[in-house]
Amino acid sequence: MSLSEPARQVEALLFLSPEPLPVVALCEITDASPGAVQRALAELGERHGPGTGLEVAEIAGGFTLRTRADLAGVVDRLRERPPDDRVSPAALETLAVVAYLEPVSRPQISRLRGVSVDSTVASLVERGLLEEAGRPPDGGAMRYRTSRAFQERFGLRRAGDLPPLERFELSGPEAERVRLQLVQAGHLADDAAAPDDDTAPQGHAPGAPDDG
Amino acid sequence: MSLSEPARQVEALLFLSPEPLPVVALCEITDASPGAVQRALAELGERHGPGTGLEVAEIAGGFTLRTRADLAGVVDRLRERPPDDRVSPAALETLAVVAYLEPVSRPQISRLRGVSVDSTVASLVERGLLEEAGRPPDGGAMRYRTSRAFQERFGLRRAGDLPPLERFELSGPEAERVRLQLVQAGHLADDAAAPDDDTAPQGHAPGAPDDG
Amino acid sequence: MLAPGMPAPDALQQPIALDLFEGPFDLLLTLVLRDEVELLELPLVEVVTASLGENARERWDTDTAGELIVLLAAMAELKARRMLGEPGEEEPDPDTLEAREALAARLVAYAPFQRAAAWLAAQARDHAGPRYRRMPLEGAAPPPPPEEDPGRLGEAMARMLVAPPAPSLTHLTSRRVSMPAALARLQTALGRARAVSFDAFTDGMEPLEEAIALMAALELARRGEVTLAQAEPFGDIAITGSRL
Repeated sequence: MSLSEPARQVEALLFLSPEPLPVVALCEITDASPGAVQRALAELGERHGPGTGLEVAEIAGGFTLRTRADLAGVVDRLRERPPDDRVSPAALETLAVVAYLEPVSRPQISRLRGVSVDSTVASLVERGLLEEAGRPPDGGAMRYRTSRAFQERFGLRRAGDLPPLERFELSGPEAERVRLQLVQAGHLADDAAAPDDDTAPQGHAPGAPDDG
Repeated sequence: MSLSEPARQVEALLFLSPEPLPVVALCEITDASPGAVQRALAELGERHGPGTGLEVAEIAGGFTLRTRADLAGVVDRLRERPPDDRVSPAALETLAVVAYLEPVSRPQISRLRGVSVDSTVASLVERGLLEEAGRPPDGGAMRYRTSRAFQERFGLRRAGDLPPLERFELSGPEAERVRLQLVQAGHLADDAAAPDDDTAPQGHAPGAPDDG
Repeated sequence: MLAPGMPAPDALQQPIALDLFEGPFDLLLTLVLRDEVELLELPLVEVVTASLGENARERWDTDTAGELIVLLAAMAELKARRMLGEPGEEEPDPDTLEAREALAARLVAYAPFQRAAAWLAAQARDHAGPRYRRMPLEGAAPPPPPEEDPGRLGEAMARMLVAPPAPSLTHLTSRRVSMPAALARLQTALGRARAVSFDAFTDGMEPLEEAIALMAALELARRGEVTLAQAEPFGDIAITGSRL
């Protein structure tokens, strides 16, 4: 089946437009006369007939392409599919850091994760898994905590109801603060941790990349 | 034109779904066999041919309906398109490395490219072309993979829908040319790209700066 | 360093901002080889200072230090040859050959990805036209997402608390290398004598310092403060002050 050029254009426009398009808008966009647009719409009405899955409808002062009413059942099943709302690795790590250290700021999360977390945190707030927890009394960056929706999703009885951690190998002043915080919150045993002083890992040959 | 019932259903689903639908999802929703879904897709491919405004495409892990390429000019008048966000050569090379080696960490990419990729990767994540793929089970650097938006943008049917890398390897003579180029860059051989030769006022006499 | 994922700061990874070119060093070298950036117009001193910088010691690990030295040396050699305009028919010394081979091997190994990038660019052009209808499904809210296992949180956290394997720093020289200092030293030497022999000037220097000294000489030549003369390829370079 071949459509006229204006009909092809109108079809693409009806397909993409989030709202019904009045004839006058179609004329403007396609540079066609009202008559030509009307003919295009007629062509499309014929193309998207009852034997197909779609139809051209005139609603709310404009034209639109939509699925046919008798296909509502199958469309509902599409809607009922569990949304693609999996927790990505990035989201999971960010959630873990916040859950264990809350309240915690984005820069703090970033330092621990080693990557920027701005967009991850923003999207987790949007999804309702994190929420703002105010700024520290002395000012500074906004801190975040996990939400009730987060606890429900992960089956936690309350904030801080988390699996205990066993190893803590990071070193440095910032790491020490993190370690103390984990110990105080009861997530990490006090003796689980202290990184092996200066006998640090020796066995790494120079030039041997290690993250392969 | 009349479609089979499965084709009508698949058409409605492809029209409505905000993301490409894999055959297995189409089977689940329509309660049809993979064969029936494939036949439905073939019917739809015929119905939405070059003479129409739409096409059925296999992209980014599934099937979708989209407008035909030649109508981009018209349909972009409908929506303000974001200013062309071109992918720089450095970003393209980084994307190529990730696409072939995913999941892959920033240090691994850096080592291969011989240059920093931190800011490039960060901006590609920001633009949604790369996404985090988690850390290896034993810890280590965050790894990255290409996103669905990447596959869409580059017309890939799914992750890894790439020509074999061997196809891009340099042939023996080409590799030899790289070596020769290095040699020639140092020696001002006659046929090498001698910068300004004897036409330049001072030639390349030592001590003759060309930009003060 | 705290996070295992925190990338080791890498001298090679520092973007270098130059008038001519903004990008990482290696890419710069590649461009020069492709004749897209004129080697003679590149102030090497800027490349070097931008690469090594003042915090060179903190930035370096063994791998990158090695790579950087090889690349800087190769680049210095290329530039020197262009500036000196030597025909250089003779066989270069083994070290140079080795560095060159290493560089060539790297470029060859990386070439497939550059070609793949070109393929991707073509794909993007071919697929620039279609537009997708990305409208959220209307109607009743979807059912709640599936429940997650809380154990995953512990695992994710644990992975971040594992110490990254520490790179050995034993091969790193603790000597600081400063381009400005090298320039100053050379200028001082030229203040005492009209001409300086490069070999004499660099006697007893480490290879890296020698490379820096060569770049300092090239930089002064670029500024017009000295002239360089080399009787034969890889022979001694006479550095002569051009001020009165």
